Amino acid sequence: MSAPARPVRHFEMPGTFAGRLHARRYLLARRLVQALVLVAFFGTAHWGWKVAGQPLLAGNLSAAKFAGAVPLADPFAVLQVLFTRHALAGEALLGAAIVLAVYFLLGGRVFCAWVCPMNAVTDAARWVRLRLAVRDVFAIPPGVRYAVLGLALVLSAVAGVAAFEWVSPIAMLHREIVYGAGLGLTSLAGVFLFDAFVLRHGWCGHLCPLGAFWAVVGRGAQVRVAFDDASCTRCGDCLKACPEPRVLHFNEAARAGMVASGECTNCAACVAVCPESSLRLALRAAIPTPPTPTSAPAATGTPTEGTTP
Amino acid sequence: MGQGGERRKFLAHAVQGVAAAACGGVAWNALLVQQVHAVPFALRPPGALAERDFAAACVKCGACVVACPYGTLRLAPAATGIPLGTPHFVAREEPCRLCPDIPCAKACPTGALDREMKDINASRMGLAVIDAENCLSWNGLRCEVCYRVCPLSGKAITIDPHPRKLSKHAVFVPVVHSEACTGCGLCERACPTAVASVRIVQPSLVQGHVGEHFRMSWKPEAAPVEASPEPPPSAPKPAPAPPGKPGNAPGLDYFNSGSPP
Amino acid sequence: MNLSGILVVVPPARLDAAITDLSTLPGVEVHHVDPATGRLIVVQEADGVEAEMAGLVAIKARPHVRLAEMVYHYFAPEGEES
Amino acid sequence: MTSLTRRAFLKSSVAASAAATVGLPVSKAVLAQAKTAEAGWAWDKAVCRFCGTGCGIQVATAGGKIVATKGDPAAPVNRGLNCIKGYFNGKILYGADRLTQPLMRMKDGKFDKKGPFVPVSWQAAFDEMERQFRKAYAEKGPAGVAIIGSGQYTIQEGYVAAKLMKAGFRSNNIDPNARHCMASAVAAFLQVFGIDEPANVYDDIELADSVVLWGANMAEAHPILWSRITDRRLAAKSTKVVNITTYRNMSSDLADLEIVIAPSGDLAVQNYLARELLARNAVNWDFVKKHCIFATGPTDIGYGMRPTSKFAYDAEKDIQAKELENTLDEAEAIGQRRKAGEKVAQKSRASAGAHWQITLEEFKRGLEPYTLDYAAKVAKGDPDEPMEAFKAKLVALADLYADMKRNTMSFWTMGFNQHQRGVWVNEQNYMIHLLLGKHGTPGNGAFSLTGQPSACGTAREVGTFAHRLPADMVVNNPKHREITEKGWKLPPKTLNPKPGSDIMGILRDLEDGGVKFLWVQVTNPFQSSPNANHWLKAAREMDNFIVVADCYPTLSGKVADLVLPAAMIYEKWGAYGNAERRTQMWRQQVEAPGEAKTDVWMMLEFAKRFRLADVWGEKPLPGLKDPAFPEGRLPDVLAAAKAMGYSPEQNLYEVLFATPENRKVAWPDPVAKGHGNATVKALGESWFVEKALFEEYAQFGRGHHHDLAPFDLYFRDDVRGLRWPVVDGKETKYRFVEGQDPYVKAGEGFNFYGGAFKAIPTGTLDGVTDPKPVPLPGKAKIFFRPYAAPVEQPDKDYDLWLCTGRILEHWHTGSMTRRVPELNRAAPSAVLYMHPKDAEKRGLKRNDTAWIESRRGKIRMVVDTKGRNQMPRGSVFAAFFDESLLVNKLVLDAVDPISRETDFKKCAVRVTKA
Repeated sequence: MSAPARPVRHFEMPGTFAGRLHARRYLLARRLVQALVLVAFFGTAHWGWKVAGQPLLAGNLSAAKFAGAVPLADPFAVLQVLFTRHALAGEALLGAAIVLAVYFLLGGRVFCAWVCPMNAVTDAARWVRLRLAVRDVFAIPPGVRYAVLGLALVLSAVAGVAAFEWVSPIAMLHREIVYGAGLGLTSLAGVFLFDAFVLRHGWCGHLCPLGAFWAVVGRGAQVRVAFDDASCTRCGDCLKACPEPRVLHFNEAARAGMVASGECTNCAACVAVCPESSLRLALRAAIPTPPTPTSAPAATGTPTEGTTP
Repeated sequence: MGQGGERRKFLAHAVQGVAAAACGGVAWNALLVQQVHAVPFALRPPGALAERDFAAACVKCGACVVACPYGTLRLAPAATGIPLGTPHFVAREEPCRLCPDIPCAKACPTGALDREMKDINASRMGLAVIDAENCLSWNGLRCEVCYRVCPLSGKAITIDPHPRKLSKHAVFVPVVHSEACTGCGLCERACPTAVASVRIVQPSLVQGHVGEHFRMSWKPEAAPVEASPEPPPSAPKPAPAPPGKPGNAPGLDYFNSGSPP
Repeated sequence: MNLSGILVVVPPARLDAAITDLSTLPGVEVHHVDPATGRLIVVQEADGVEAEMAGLVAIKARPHVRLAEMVYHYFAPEGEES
Repeated sequence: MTSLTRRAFLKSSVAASAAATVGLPVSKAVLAQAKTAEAGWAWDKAVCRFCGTGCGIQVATAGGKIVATKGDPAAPVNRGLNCIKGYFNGKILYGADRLTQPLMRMKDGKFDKKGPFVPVSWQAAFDEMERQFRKAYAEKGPAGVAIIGSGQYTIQEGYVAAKLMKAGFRSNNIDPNARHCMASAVAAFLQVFGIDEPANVYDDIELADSVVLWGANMAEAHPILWSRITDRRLAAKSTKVVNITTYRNMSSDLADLEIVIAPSGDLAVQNYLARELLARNAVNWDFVKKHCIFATGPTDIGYGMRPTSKFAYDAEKDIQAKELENTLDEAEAIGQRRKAGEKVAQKSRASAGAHWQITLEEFKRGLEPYTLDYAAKVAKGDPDEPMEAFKAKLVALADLYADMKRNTMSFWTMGFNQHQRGVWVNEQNYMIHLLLGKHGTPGNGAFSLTGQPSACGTAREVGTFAHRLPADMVVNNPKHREITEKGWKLPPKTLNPKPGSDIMGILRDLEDGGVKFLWVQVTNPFQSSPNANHWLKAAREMDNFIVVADCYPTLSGKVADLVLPAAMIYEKWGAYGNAERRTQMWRQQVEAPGEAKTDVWMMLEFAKRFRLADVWGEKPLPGLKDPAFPEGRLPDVLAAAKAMGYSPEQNLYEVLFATPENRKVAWPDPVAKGHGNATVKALGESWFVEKALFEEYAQFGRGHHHDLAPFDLYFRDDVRGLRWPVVDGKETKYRFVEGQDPYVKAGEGFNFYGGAFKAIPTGTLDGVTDPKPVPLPGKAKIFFRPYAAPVEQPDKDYDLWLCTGRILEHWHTGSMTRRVPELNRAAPSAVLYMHPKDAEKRGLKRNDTAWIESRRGKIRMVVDTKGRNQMPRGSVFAAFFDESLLVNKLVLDAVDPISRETDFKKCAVRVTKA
């Protein structure tokens, strides 16, 4: 049952300022959250912000403590440390568990879109890439990040230190922002140039083991992009907007009624551009599973890949 | 191509992937090991684990930096040779003030800093070492600033007066005692010479070790060896010479070899 | 160990010659020089007081030496120094 | 040290000592190449800027700046060593905020007491100074103007200041900060020996068997002398060091016997010792009978506080009232043979210095109450120390003193001098040593150490005190005035016979409007004087004009109206006299920065602005009652001046300083060896000001037991200062003893030839019986002084003793040493040293901030319970170098009624958590 034949419309950026603002609501929301997290860290470290007498958010994205009571920790970092066969204090494990639980519910890679400071860098690189119509220098399969993830854990055991934490550009960046310490700018520049001129969506899409880790966690995400197959005209605008190469498949989405892949960062870029608003963020439970189609969907050809313009 | 070709292509891809991962891994590992071992001595916060364990446990979250009331701690910037982003302090600029409640260790989530440490004076961040050639007191001037600013003065640093020999003055010589020195760096910061004549260094770099087999009896801590009441367990008798090979007692070979000079 | 500090006065013009000459004497070292007045401070190590006196006489006998007097004397039995 | 390097070391030390002995400049041939770094450096002799030890140094200059200093290996005091302050002698000149421009409070172009400071020219500064001086002089006469000088004046600066004020303006209102430091020692010297300055020298340290410190933390206040005592203690096993102190300090580290006493407990201990010496007959009766008499004085002499409570804060009033009437406590009553609780009217406040001869029996009767039990009960300072242990220590102390075979030296400084009964405790130490006959001989003596570099050389010998004239002469003695007027070529009756206000008097006069013009030189009185709130307010709110001449911005400058930039020590010629009568001189090494000028130039320039007609006319002097003078007025001496050839139009510069004889001393002078002279250059003159004035001053002493060598002798290369009296170029080590002191003739043995108070009435312990003065030629006096309790003691409101003082790293108010970054880092701020239990009781622990409050003021300080000073329970200590923590707001302004010296060592405070 192919999509009903309806005139195919494309997304037009509204003229009015309010309209444009509305169109970019998710992008702005994400930037706001990213900024808020960093400002909270910075304010606690430099201006002594307190809540109920306790430091508001002491630490950084690797590990922190909220209001002097709630421990938070980057589960991937904790995992690596465990691989170094070093016994960790309870607080770090508890913090990792808390963060893991939160993202398990929200969606693993929500971290990538909504919290990770590198996201702004890679988005900027993507914007530059589009402007300059840069072609890929080489292509590597997106699955490499899972290899890097495995490698990080292996190396943690071998080298005896949290392998990725010691070279992670993300860690360098947020440490630089919060404490002004380290190669933050160089890592930022490195990823930006790599994404802009070497490989489209290079770092987040192909190499970052942290993203891979969150993708694995993200499989059970409770917040998903719901897909209303009926209203979709297959115009392909969403595919162009989506940063992740292999997340949006109309058939699978139609079948599951939502974007099921763990690699979806819930960045809602597709939702914003869908002319038919057939995509929206929703709780997994609230998404009705569409009736299973009577026959295998007619092979109407592979959905147009995110065409490289 | 058929099935074999497909599989062969797949195998080639797999091998290619593994090779790429391996060489990436090797490079990455070299970088890590180099970073970890290259560290010259870094002054860690009080209660820090041994350097290797510390490097493993620390996730560089900066909680200790925020918790330090004196702004002593900072995350290591690039190109200082100290592993990037790990908390440390520079004694000459801002030493550790040995807070009795040890806020930094309490703030550490991963246990890289020992949260259970009760007595700040038990921390061994480093060891003060005095350069006798440039120390004003060693040269006879009446300085002794390090002795006075030391929070464990009289225990970590004591003053031993010596006759000066060159004139009828005494020289008031500061001496560091490693069993008490916490390595807080207050002396290094206060030392009035242009370049500090007392430095906090890695103990293992400078400390010798008198062998276990000898005790300095005039020193108080030499364990007083009274005659233990019951005789020490008799040493195991030397194994009797293996029977059946007469004449192979120790020393025989030497005695019977060659003609006497 | 017997150390004696000896003041030696030589004509300023002959200073360098005197220094090299005195340095050849056994157990004698030239320590301080005052070029303006030609005065030297020489340290002599000798086994006993008699040897020291003999050394002093030897120094007096060296060429260009106008005056040589023992000014400072340090002796401490070998083992017993504090 | 492996034996080889030790041998090499020994050889080099033998060489260095030999070289030093023959005065050979220690420059090894091998060192020659090492000199390349110092190419172009010119080394020259100088003296350290700081304490009374008087270490000799060498200063290297290059390119018009001091590039290095070193301890002078040839200087006998320190043999090349310095303390941490001396190490920075070269750096104190170059603080960032060095004053280089006169600054005056101005508003719309003219002086305004409430206006902000504005840079002005020297011309404008002097004009305003002259105008304000004339206003005050016209309104109040000589009593309305004042100078607060310093024990850090050079001899020449002190001499010019004293002569300008006393001969020029006929005012005795000039007093040095040495009043806070040495006045009690001076009064005791004059009363006991009739002449000022110690009889012993530093060499006695190396000869002493017993070294007893009475209230002198020499480890911090006389560091290099402490090195010598320590070396003596290490070298000679029999040497014993005793530290008698009110708190455990760094000097206790070496002490064999540390006796922690209660404030004013020293009086009881001294009397116990005297009683013990008599009991054991450990007295050199031959010496005592031939050379000493016994004496005593009144006890109802008050505490030198303001008699009126008009200016007192309410909280102060209860203590203030004791000035007029004191209720004897139990210990005082026993010590003074009276009844406890007896209310004693302080009737002898005006005649506190009176004293009379008593018999040996009366002396013994006075000592009777001072048994071991009494002394222990009164003097025990540490509440945690068992009484028996303390008693054992007193007995051990008595054993040391009583052992006639032991060479015994007693040293003291501010613990004794800054004391409500400072003169008494000084005299009690002479009592002990005179009884033993152990004074002024090698290894034996009671040695009053000096705090400041030239409290002796300038303040005491030149006489920059309110009651003094040069060479131990006093203003209220007609014969002394006559000698001085002849020496200064002044018409008779020029000099004002009425002693002026001491430093506390001047500050009090500021408060009640008595003094309207004050010139502060080389000191920072508004930070270093007690009860500071009063004087800070007076300086800002009363109608007066305060001038401060200093090299750095200080608190005194902040409350002043005009700040004059002064040249520092090596930017001018000068001379200092240290604690062992060693006068040391130095040439000017570098130029002062910007417009900074020498204090001598400022005074000479100021003197040019006043004609004889302005100052030698009749002047009102309220309260003057002197047979030779009209009631309340100084007579007009212009007529007599004219008769001597002066014209009323001549200015004071010509009359007092640039006299025909002084102009004969030409500049440049070969002794300068090419060094400049900022004073001469600024004056645009060609007479060598510092040399001429020194020689003029030295006339007073030569032939009068105070002989100073000729100016040039001090600059001879091999001379490192000379200990006066210097007769025929030979210095004197021991005074008053035959064979050493040129003034003691053969056969006399000892001759305490000092002339002051050499004829006194006779009487008993309780008072004078025969007022006729009995002459005592050549005799010293053994005083009996009873125990007197401190006027302010801890009570329920203010429950802790506060003692203030100095630390090794900083000098006085830190105006120089706090400009040296390294010293600031070593001791950034003053802390309150406190016993851990006292801190706990108040909810405090180390590094907490506490409020410290007394009846007079309140400040916040950080508490230290494990610092350099460990306090007994019940007492705290704070140093006064930190301008931001004005400790002197808390301190009681009680002074010794005889010497008018302030007691900084004992008042009551309360400490609470901040």
